[in-house]
This record gives sequence, structure tokens and C-alpha cells, in this order.
Amino acid sequence: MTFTRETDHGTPAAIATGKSVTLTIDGQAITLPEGTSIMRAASLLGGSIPKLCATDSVESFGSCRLCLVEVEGRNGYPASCTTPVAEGMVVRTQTDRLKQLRRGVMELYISDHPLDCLTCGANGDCELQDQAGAVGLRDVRYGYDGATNMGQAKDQSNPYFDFDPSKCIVCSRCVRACDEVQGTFALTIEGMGFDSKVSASQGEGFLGSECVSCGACVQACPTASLIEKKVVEVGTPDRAVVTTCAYCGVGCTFRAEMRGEELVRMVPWKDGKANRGHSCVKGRFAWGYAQHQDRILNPMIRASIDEPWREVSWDEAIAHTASEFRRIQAKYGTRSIGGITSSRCTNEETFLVQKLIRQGFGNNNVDTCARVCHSPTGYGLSQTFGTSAGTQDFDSVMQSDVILVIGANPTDGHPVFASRMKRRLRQGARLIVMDPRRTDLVKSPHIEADHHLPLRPGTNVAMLTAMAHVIVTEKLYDEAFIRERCDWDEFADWAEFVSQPARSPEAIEPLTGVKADEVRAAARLYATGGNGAIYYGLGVTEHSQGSSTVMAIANLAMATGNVGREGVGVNPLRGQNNVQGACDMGSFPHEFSGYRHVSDTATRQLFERTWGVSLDAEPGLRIPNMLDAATDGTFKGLFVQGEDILQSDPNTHHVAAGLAAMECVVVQDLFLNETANYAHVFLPGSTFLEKDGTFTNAERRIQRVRKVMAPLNGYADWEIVQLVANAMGLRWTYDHPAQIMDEIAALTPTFAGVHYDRLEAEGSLQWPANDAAPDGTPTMHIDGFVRGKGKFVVTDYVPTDEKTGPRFPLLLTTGRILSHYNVGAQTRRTANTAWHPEDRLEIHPSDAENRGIKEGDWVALKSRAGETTLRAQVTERVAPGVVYTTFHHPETQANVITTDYSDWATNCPEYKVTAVQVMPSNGPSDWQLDYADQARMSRRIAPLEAAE
Amino acid sequence: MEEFIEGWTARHGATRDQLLPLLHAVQEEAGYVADAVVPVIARALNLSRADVHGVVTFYHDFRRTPAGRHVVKLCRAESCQARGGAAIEAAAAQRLGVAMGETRGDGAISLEPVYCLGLCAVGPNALVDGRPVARIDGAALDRIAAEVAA
Amino acid sequence: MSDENDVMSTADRLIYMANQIARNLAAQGDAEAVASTASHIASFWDPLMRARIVALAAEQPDALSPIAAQAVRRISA
Amino acid sequence: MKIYVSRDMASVALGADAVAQAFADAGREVIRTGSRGLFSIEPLVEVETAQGRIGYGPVGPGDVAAVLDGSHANRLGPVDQHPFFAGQQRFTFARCGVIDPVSLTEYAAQDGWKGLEAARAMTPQAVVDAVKASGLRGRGGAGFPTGIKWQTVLDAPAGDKYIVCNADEGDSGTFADRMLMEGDPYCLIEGMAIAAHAVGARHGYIYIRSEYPFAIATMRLAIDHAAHLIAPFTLEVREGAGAYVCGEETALLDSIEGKRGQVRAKPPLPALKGLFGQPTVINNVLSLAAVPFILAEGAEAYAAVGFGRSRGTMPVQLAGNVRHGGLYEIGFGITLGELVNDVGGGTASGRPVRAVQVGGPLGAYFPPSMFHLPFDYEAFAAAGGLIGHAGITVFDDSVDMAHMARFAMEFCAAESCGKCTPCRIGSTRGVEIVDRIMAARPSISRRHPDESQDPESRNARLDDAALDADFRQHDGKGGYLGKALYSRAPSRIDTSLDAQTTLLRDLCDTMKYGSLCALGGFTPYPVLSALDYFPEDFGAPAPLKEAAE
Repeated sequence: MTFTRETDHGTPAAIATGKSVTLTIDGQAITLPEGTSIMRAASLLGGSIPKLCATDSVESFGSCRLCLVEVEGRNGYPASCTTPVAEGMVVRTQTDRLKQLRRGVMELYISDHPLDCLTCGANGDCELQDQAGAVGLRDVRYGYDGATNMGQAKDQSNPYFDFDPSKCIVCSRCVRACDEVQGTFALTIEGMGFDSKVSASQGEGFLGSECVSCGACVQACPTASLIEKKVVEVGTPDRAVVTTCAYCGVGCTFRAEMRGEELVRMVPWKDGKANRGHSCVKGRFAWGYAQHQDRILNPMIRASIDEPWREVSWDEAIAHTASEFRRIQAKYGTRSIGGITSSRCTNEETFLVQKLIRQGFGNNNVDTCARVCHSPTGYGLSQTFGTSAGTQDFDSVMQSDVILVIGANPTDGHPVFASRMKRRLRQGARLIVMDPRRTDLVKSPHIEADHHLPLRPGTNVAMLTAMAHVIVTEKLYDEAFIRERCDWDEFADWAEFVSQPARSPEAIEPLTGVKADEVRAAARLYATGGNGAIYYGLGVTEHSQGSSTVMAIANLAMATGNVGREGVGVNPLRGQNNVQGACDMGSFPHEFSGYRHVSDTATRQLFERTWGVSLDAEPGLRIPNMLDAATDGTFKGLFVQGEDILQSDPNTHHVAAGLAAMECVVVQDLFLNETANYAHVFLPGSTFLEKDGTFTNAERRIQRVRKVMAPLNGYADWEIVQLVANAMGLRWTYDHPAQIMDEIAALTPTFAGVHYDRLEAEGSLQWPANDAAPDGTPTMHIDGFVRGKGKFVVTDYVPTDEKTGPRFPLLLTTGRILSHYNVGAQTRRTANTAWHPEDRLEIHPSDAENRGIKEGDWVALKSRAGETTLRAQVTERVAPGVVYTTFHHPETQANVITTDYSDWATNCPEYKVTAVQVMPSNGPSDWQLDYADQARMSRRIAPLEAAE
Repeated sequence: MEEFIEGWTARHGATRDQLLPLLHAVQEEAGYVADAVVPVIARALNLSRADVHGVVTFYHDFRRTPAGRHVVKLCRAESCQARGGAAIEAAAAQRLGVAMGETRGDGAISLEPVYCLGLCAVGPNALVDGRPVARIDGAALDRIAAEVAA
Repeated sequence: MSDENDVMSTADRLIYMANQIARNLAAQGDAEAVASTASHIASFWDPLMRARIVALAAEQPDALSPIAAQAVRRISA
Repeated sequence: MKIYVSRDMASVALGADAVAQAFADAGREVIRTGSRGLFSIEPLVEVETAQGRIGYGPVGPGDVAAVLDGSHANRLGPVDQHPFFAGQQRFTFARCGVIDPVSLTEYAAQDGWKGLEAARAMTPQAVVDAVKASGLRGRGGAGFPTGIKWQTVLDAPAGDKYIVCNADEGDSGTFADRMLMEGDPYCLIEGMAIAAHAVGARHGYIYIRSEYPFAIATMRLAIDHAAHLIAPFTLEVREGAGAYVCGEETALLDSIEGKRGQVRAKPPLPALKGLFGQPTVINNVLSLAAVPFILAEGAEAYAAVGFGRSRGTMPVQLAGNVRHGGLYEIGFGITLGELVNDVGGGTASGRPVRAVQVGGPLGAYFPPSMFHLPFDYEAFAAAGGLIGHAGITVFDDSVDMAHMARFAMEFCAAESCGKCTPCRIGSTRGVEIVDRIMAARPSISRRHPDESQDPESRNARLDDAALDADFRQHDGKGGYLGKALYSRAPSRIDTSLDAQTTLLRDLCDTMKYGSLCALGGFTPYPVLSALDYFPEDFGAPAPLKEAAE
């Protein structure tokens, strides 16, 4: 792909009303939807009216006055960006008079702009430069001796972009992008008149301001005023490759803009259907880890984990891996090894890893990191609706009237989707937030939840059942929907259960700590406020009742008829880029791709025929069970691709003990992660920039990942898996991931229509995509539930066994923050550390005061599982009795604290509820110091011999 | 100031359209809108700091630093100019010992431009600590200077 | 590592898991809950785990709740 | 024997409070009224007698005895027979200066609420039809038919609708809004209540500039008093914050919403998407205050007066260097010359009138050769000017029109909201260009007013020293408007008078046709009119017609 800029039609598409008008622009007739601007109409005709303040990501503004046109029968020269088309209108966009006016305006612009184009970072990629040429400006008669806004100091505080007010033309595009697109309102125009200037918060540096560094302002800037440092350093790009972000489950599409082999910037792609041209600080800027010096580029092996690593050739590493696995299986049995697939890797890679295990290892000991995040979603939605995925696309939120957010913090975890949601909220949608913490959605500039239900961690089921109680007892349910779409008898049983007085808001108030009135009001709003949409996150799943909570959510949606159309639904916000895909690809020990149980004979036979081996009909081990089995001595070898279970899985001591008990742990990753401290073979992985494949986002959207540069480590991850497989005697011959997808499509009915040529043609597809749904499925369950009738499941509230008491009086809950991603392996290796250099413990002022803890103090955090130390942040974001931390930094190791309690149905760990004590401390615990030593020892590397 | 703002919003509401009234109230109370108060106002009305900063800096009325103990707002608009306003403006600066738009070093007085007080047939006009004064001449300036000195 | 760290033994964990499943399905009524618990274990537990819980049920007759115990009996049949 | 003394801000600025206090101290019952509107007789004291209210003015606090015994030299006789008032057609200002502005009793006694009562007996559509039939056009400047605006809001789907009164009267030379709000606030309240009934609005705002503290206080008090009479309609005053541009209706709406007072692009029209995005009637004070008369006396009575398509009366304001400055309400059609010379009595300085600026800082400067122009929207537009808010600022022959052109640009620069480029950058460049022209022009012969002038004009003297001081203050570094307004010495460009004058005209063209709102768009009017009618002040030959005179 060569470098071409995306077309900018100047103003957004009109809101559809179904009516259209016909007009004439420069003699050409065009018919388009009413409400379209003249500017957009002209652009759609292939013309181009000069513009600077208009860009189609934000509403028209009308300030630059370059886009003036003539309209027959109208006085003056209306701005084409703010003037909508009208029936029969006759517009002229290129008359001599217009040229004269535009030149006059441009002459003014340039009279207050530095004349340093040749040395400017945006030279050749500057709208001001382009438009000055377009209007034919030759002379600035005002001279350059008058007043100017030049010579102001640059703000270089943001690690990724600079702000140079001297080059600013005060078009307000950045301010409007921050307001309209991102919804943070961090920018303003300071002052008035000639002195007007863009200001971050109160005229301070961007870094210290309210700016969240999403990049929307940089994207919107028509000049070099806001420009990526990298562009200044490397130069403007000369080619671009469209690909998919490898951070969260939103799945933003980016143009990777390259100069030669060097990545200059990641630019959100306007045609990306998940992100619609928006981005967050991670995807937009935090890709520097891909070239970080910590990346391991040579394979390494060692006989035991207390030895230094020895760099070896790929051949040796692969052969060693295969022989170790075969040796272990020969000694301890077929089921003594297994593997873990990665939600970070592509569908194709994930598919190959589980294929390696099922076909090559001969067992079903495959699991994936979804185990520890959304496995209850898979179970719960499959039980109730019949499919293990969210029901909507992201666009759907723009049709929602009431949004219920449960246990999710999208402004940090799913920022690009959160911006869409906030936009809808600013348009007037109502909001209910069910979360122990006062997240930004509860109240932040320009948005405020109608109801915040700050429940005690661990009481989701009680709360949702109480909402159901209100809906049923006040007869707010949608009887027609239920009768048509669900089993009425099952509903009746469920209704009888939830109607019991013990499940009323009043009865559960002592458990949840939330006022019954507030619960009743929230339930009424959800049931009666129009299109009700539920979005939920790990605050739902990571509990001992995670699966019950998912089913309770599904029950609410069915009871109120909020399934099966735009604007409603049940939507898990997926944590990782490809967690949906990893689940779809058969990463769980009990099922093949497409969620078909291994005991299903027809399915198994299909795979056996294709793969030419007989397959195990028994479910395999889940991750915690693998670790148990390892401790017990029956499980000896593990292949871990792209996941750091030591840091991310609960009860670090348990994980460490399991890993330490194995004879061969193979880690395939970019970096020597924490798990690698216990590994015997390290296979360097490739980044998403270095390979082809697909990711599937939270809306079931399958999108292409495209190779932008050659893998630094030599191989794409799928190639490495193929090498291992073939070394183990399998005969794989994939030349390209497209062939893997063809195999997936052939073996998986919901993916039957998914092929690379279609993805190329259409950009993306949402599964199911097959003969029944040739264009994919943006909204599920439209005419009926996938399982037939929607199933109401009685969800009893079974409290967790993790209880507070005198030793551990506080409840710890965990989560993540905008600038970092999960275990932080990537984001910690970028300048994102500028925002969040360490994990901190949020504690309520009263709890802090009781313990003599002040802001910034070191505190010891202790549970029955372990102890760590970190610094305190005293805040009312958390309720009294609740503390909160993130788990991005290995120095903190928050999972030393978390316990091995887990969801009853899926063993998803109960990260969100741990009874803890917090006490003042002097610094890192002994364990942390020991661990740091051990990690240092474990990471010693003996380089490859020069001769090799 | 936090308490004042809390009390004010409790009485008048905390919607965005209360921003100008609140800024007037804060300035009335404290004499100016300190940068440090902006975050408090932003929180009170659920706005960003940037929102409030943009508004504070847009309007001539809002001060980010304290004014002098006395404030003389002298009209510079056409009708007063037609009646000798330019000369009075120069004389006022000299007589009061402070340049237009500035506060005197001793903090006694701020001389500020205003564009029309609506007393256009009797100029040149001024507001002296909020009190309207018409037909300003040398004698009037002397009286003002004496008031300020007192 | 601290000796007070509380890590369940594999046997304890299997018993805990079986009881937890049973407890969460109990609201369906005893008969239904036994069937569901048995089916859940059959669907999601690997053969060694199933064999182990059957053995544990015999070794520690009181460790399993009545529903869990019946379910385990059913899968061992 | 009641004594009437104005509480109008202009009267107070001239000492009315001390006068009123003196009468009160003398044991007299003093009624504070609005101003009658002639400021050369303020402070005006009216004494209630059997022959009517006998006026004395100007009066000082030491004049109590002379007034009470009728011997005061400034006895004016019955005030309503004074020629300045006798010639007026006071439809809107009938009560102003006559009654205690916040007395509900006096308002009711003087036909107050008659219009609202009539309106409430009519359907909303009938009210709108009456306003249409009256021919009332927006008095804020643009002259858009008020009834059509109301019709749009009436036709918008029911829901939250607002009535917004634009009382951000920032134009120099205008004070009618202020006088009405201070002198007859219920008239405005009644007009707004009628508007609310007509379009189905429940709440209204009066946005008053902060430079009008008296009007703000009076309106707030009046709203409190009248709340029960206009209910369920509710009203509140919002105080501006010193931004002239907020007189532009969309900037005003943003300001009420708590935003920077930046101009919005239109469409959408405020009538459809106005305050808080809801259908909004936004009218000037005088437009709304004309409505009670129209409803009470009938649309025909209002429309019977006027000229061409400009129907009804216009409260004209005579300001600046004028002998009889004040408010003069009269039917459209009176000529500019009649207003300046006959009503206003020429300049206060006694020197020849050289220029009048009509319509505030964005209005054109006209020489006496244009005094035949009838006061009429269309006639003024055709002559390259605008009526605006009907303020007329008179200048005598000491005025330097290049300086006034410079000031027009300077004012635009000081008050530009900064949104659109022609205004934001152009106004500053305009100042710089005029500076170059003034530096390059041959020195002009200053017209010194001699010292023995009317006492009112003793300050209306522009001597060289004052001018120089003015420029010194403006030279380059800082000044109070900062670097934005004052250029450094130009170099590298053609600074000849011809080149700079051409550039100034080109800049005016860009601003006039390119600006987003009237601030940038109309600033060229005073600049170009000064260039056209007074070229000699810009170093060019005087126009032939003046030479011929």
C-alpha cells in the first residue's frame, strides 16, 4: 500500500431522516440525505472546497471562512460547512470572487504563521500549506512586523506529542475533538480575539492537564501545532498499512504509517467499524515496546530454572522442545503435558496452539487466559441465549436510551468505546452504574450517572436479583416478548423465585449496602426507559458467582425485552484484543472451535477426519487444575504462548509452586516475563506489527492484522507453533495465515463464511458469518435466540467464602487504569509510565485515618494468601471498607494477595473480592525483595556463541 | 472558598448554565477568580478545569488576580470620544498615576477601559468603584484622585 | 515465602469445587440440582479429576454435601 | 406636593441622588422615576402641581428652595409640553420618566398589563398574527420581522421553549434598553410574558450587560414583584461579563449556557435550536417592549406610524457631542438631519457637525451631506449604513476620522470572540494598517475648538498634546490591549499611502464578506465610510462634493 491520505469530507454524515434532496454544485447534480452540508456534498462529488476548521470527525464550526460559496438567490457567501443542502439549491464553489475572498482570509492566516515550512515537521502533511497553495496565495501584504502569536514556548511535556502554539491557527479542531470525540473536555481556547490560544486545562502542560493523551487532538490538528514527536524525529510517512490494535477488546483499526521500515505513527482509521477513527493512549502511542531493548530475539534454553539462560539456534530450541515434551509424555503419560493459548495472539495462532495440543499432544489440556477473565461470560450466555458472546455491535450504543454498566470501568479499560458511550450520554441517554467504586462514569465532566449502586464487592447476584424482584413484582416485564421468545414456564419459575420477599431490595440492603430506594429506581429506569443496554466487565465475571451473575444479567434483559435489536442487549466488554477469538478458536479444554463439546461425536469426527488422528473425547485440565496436577506430580510440561500466568493468575504462590514442579515449561513471549522465571525453554515471540492474521473483538468482529515489518525474532508466532508441531511429527504446511483461516472456516459453522478475501473486501465480518448470515451478524438473536427459546435460569445468591473478619477487615478489589494494560509487559515498556509509574492502593479517607495512613505512604497489603507493599492513594472513589489496586507492575504483584477462590462453574478466579488488612509499612516486603533477586538471577543470559 | 461554592450551588443549582453567575459570585466574594479556585468550580458544576478556564479568560469582567483597592472604569467608546474622551483618558492615567489596564504599584487603584456605560449624551463617563460619574473633566479627576488617596 | 499462605491441597480443592457447584445449583431443587451437578462435572472435569473425586467421596464420606455426594455417585456409576 | 426625581443611571451620574436626598431632607415626598430622556436638563426635578408636573433642570442639591418656590432659573414649565417631548410619539416609552418604575400600582394605572390581558384572551396564533400585522421588526439592528420569528417558535414541536431578551446593549451611543429597564421594567416583563404565551414558553431570561448595574437591580426587583402576574411563566436576569460580542444572539445564548461567548454558525436558527438546543425566541428589549402597546392598542395603531417597510416607532438615541442628547421616540421616516440639528440642536461644542455615526461602533459615519437620509432600515442599508439600535453619535469638526477608523478596528480587536479568522486576525491587522496610514499622511490641520464654548464641551477638545499622549500610550510595547493591537514599525512591505489604503479596503472586503457575525462583518462600515466620506483624513484629496460645498 502506498501512502495516500484518507479523504476528509469536512463534515460528518447527516443523521439519517430518510429524506433526500437534489441540488446542483458547479453544474453537477447530486442527490443526498437532507442535513448534509454543502461542503460534504461537494466532496462526495469529487470536488474540494478549501477548508481548515472543518474535518469530518467533528461537527461543523464555521470559523476559518475559507469554505465560503455562492448560493443562487442568497445574499453573501455562506460557509459551505455550516450550510445544509436544500432542494433545488444552485451552488458555485469556484468563482473569481470566492477565490479573492479565500485569498484574503489566507493572507490573514499567513500573516500570523511562521514561514518555516521547509524545516517544519509537518512539511508535506500540513493542511494550511495545502490550502495556501489551493487558494493561490502569493503575497502577504501585511508584512511580518505586526503583532503575532509566534515565538511562544513549545509544550513538550507529553511523551508522545508536542504542542507548538506558534503554529496554531486557532481552528479549535483539537478542542472540539477532545470534547466531541473523546469526551474529556481537557482543552479549551484561552482568552479571546487575537490572543485566543489553545490551552490544556488551565494553560498548563498537556501531561499535567486533564488530557488523557488519546491523540484525537493530534489527529485533528491541521498544522504542526500538535504533532507526534516521532514524526518530527523520523519524518513524514511514505506508506501505510491498515491493521488492528493489539491492546483491548475494542479492536480499533489503525493505519500503521511507515517511513521505510520504520513505524512513524499509528493513526486511527476512520473506516474502522469498531473505533470510527478514534483511539486511546495505548493503541495510538504505546507501541514502542515492539522495538524495546528488552525484547528477546534469540531462542534460549536451560536445564533448570536456577541456571542462566543459554542462547541457542531456532533449530536447537525447537528440537529441544519437541524432545522434552515427547520424553515427558513417554514417562508420565499422554495427559501429563498441556498448553495455554493467548488472547494476545491471532485467531490463527490460537487455533494452531490448540490444534498442536489436541492433535500433537493427543489430549485436551488446553486452556487460555480467558479462564481468568470472561470464562463465565461464555458459560452464562451460552446457557441462557445459546451463544458465548455479546449481542451487539458498538454502534448499537448510539441507539440506547438507558445504559446499565455493571462491574466495568470503560473509560479506563475500553476507552474508545467509553467515548462513544459518553457521547450517547451527552445526547441524553440515562445511565446506571453498578460498581463498588465511583468510577469516572459515575461522575466526570459533562456526564453523571442517574443512579450509582455502590454495592459491596461480591453481592452482584443479590443486587441483580433484587432488580428482577422490582421488575417482576411491579409488573414492568415485557410479557409479549417473554411469551414469544422464551419459555413461559421457565419465566414463571424464575419470577416466583425472584419475587420472594427475601430477594427484595429492602431485604438485601444489609448485604449490598445500597439503599433499596435507589435499587428500585434503577430497576424501574432500566425496565421502562426505552432501549436498555447492559455493558459489563470483569467486575461481573471475576467472582465465585461470576457465571450466576452473567445469567442474572441475561435474565434481566430477557424479562424486559431488551434483546434482539439495536440499542439493547447484553454486552461483555472484553479485556484483551483477541479474548473473544481465543475462546471462539477452541481454547477451552472441553470444547472445539465454535463452542462444541469434545464429547460431541460428530464434531470430533469432523476434526479427526481433517487432522488425520483420533482425538480425546474427554475434557482436559483448566489452568488451576494443571497447576494442581503439577504440584501433585501428574502434570510435567507446559507450553505457554503469550501469557504471563505468574503475574496475571491468582494466588501467585500457588502458580509458582505449580510451575516449579514441572520438568519443561516453554514460554513463547516478547519479553522474559515473570512466568519465564520458571521456564526451561524461551521462544521469542513476534509483535502484532510483524505478522498477518485476524483478531476478533468484543462485538464478534473479525478484523485483519497485517504485517507491517519483518519479525525481529525471525518468525511470526504461527510459524513457531508450526515448527514445534512439525518437530513433534505433525506435517503442517501452512504458508500463510489465510490457509489457517480456511481450515477454521471449514471446521467451524459460525465461521464458514470467513475468508481473507472477504475480509479484504469488507474490512471486517461479525460472526456468525455463514450461508445463513452471509454478511455477518451485527446484532444477535433478532428473530429468535440461538438456543431456540431464551432460558431463564434461577440464580441463587451464594456468598463467597472469602469473608472479612478481624484479621482481614477490608475488601480488596482490583482493576486496571487507562495508561496501562494488564500485566503491563507492553505499556511498562513505553512512555505510558509517565502517567502511572507504579500501582497504588486506593483507600477511603476514614479507613486511612484509622490506620494512620497518609497519601503516598507505603502500606503493607496482606491477605490470607500473601503480602505485598505499595503506596497509598487516599480517595473517596472507594467506599469505606473497600480498597482497590491495579495489577500492572510486577514489583507490586497484586496477585500475591488474591486467593484461589473462583467461579463455581468456570473457575474464573475471584480477583474482585479478597479480604485484606492494610497497615503502614516502610517499603517493599521481604518477599518482594526475594522475588526481585530471584527474578534477576533467573534472567541471566549467556549470549549465543559468536561462531554460531 | 470551597464552602462558599458549595453553599452557592446548593442555593442556585449546579448546572453548567450557572457558571457565569457563580463566577460573578466568587469574584464578588474574593475579589477575583484565583486559578486555584477553578478546579473547585469545575467540580461543583461537573465541568472540566479547561471549561472553566476558557470561560474565565474569555470575559473581560473576570479577574485572575486581585484588582486595586479602588477601580476606575473609564469609557473609551465613540460617544465619550466625541466629547473629549481621548484627552481625559490620557489625563486620567497621568493624574491617577497608573496606565490604562493596569493596577498601580501600591495596589491602591486599577484603571480599566470600559466600552460604553450607556450614558452616551453626558460623557466622558466612568464607574468609580461602581458609582457612575458623568462629564468627567479635570476637576472630576482630581476628586477621584483624592478619593483614592483617602 | 510465608508459611501462613493458605493454599488448598488438590484433594481439598476438588471437594470444595464439587460442593460449590452443588451449592450454586441447589436452588433448582434437589433432584434437578443433583442431575445438573453431575452433568456439570462430567462436562468440565478431566477424567483424572473425576476419578479423584469419586475416590475422595469414598475416602471422606462427610466431605461432600448431600447434593454433591449424590452427583458424584451418579458420575461414578 | 410630590417631587419626582429620576433614578436613571445617567441622572445619577449627573448627581440626581444628591438632589433627591436634598428634597427628602427638606421633608418632601420624593418619587424616583426613570428618566424622561433629555439629559441636558438632568438632574431634572418635577414638582406636582395643579397645572401638571412642572420641571426644573438641571438642578443641584442646593436648589431645593428655588425649585419649591418656583424661582429657579431653569424652570422648564410643564414637562410634557417641552418641545423635546411634545414632538415624540411615545408608544414604548410612554411611562418612562413618568412613573415609579417598580410600582405595580402605577404601572397598572398607566395601562400596564392591558396587552398581556388581551393576549391571554387570544390564541397563541392570534397573538403571533397581531405582532406580524403590526409590522414590528427586530429593534436590535437586523430588522427581522418579529412575528415571523415567533411563528417559527410557535410551530416548533411543544417542549421546552425559551424567551430570551437581549439586553446586552453594548453599542456606544445607545441607551434605550437601559432606560427602559430602569424606567419601565414591567413593560419588558409584560412583553416577554406575551411572547411566552404566544409561543408556549415557560421560562425566560433577560441577559443584561454587567456595565448596567442599575438595570440589573431594577429588573430583578421588578421580576420579584411581578412574578405572580406572569406565572406560570418565570423569568430571571443573567448578568453579562463584559463581552460586547455577547450582544450577538448566538453568543448570548452560549453565554447563558455557561460557555465562552462565541458566535455559533447559523443555521440552525435559534428559533429552532436556541437556548439549550431548544426553540427560542430571542428579541431585543425594544422589540419585546413594543409588544404590550401592539396588543393593548391593536396592531393597526402601531402600524399606522412609520415609513415604508419600517413600521411603528423607533426610540432614537442622540449621543456624543450633541447639545440636546437623549432619547427621542418617533415614527420611522424622520431624516437624519432633523434628528441631529432640529431635535438635537447641533453639537454641544457649538462647532459644526462633521460626522455622525449611526448604529453604534459597527455603524457608518455620515457627513452632513447625507442628512437627507430618512430613518428607515432600507434607506440606510442602501446608503451603506445601518440603523442598528438607532443610536446617533455626533462629532464636531475636531474629529480625526482616521483615528476613528483606527478605533473601529481597535474595538473589534478588543471585543472579537476570536472564532472566525477575518475578525480575529483582520481587526488587529486593520489597526496596524491605519497606524501606517496615519504615520504616512501629511500632517492634517487640526481644528481647535476655541475655549469659549458651551461649558458642556469644555472637555471636547482634542489638542496635539492629548493626541500625542494617546499615541505614546499605544506605541508598541504593551499598553493595555497588549501586543495584539499595536504593530512594530513596518518594514519590507509597501507602506505607501496608496498601498496601505488599498490593503485596508481589501481587508474590509475580507472582513465584511468573510466574517461569521456582525462584529467582524460590520466593522468595515465605519472604516469604509470614514475612508469614503473623509478621505482627506487619510492623506487623500477631499471628495469633490465637499469641495463644492
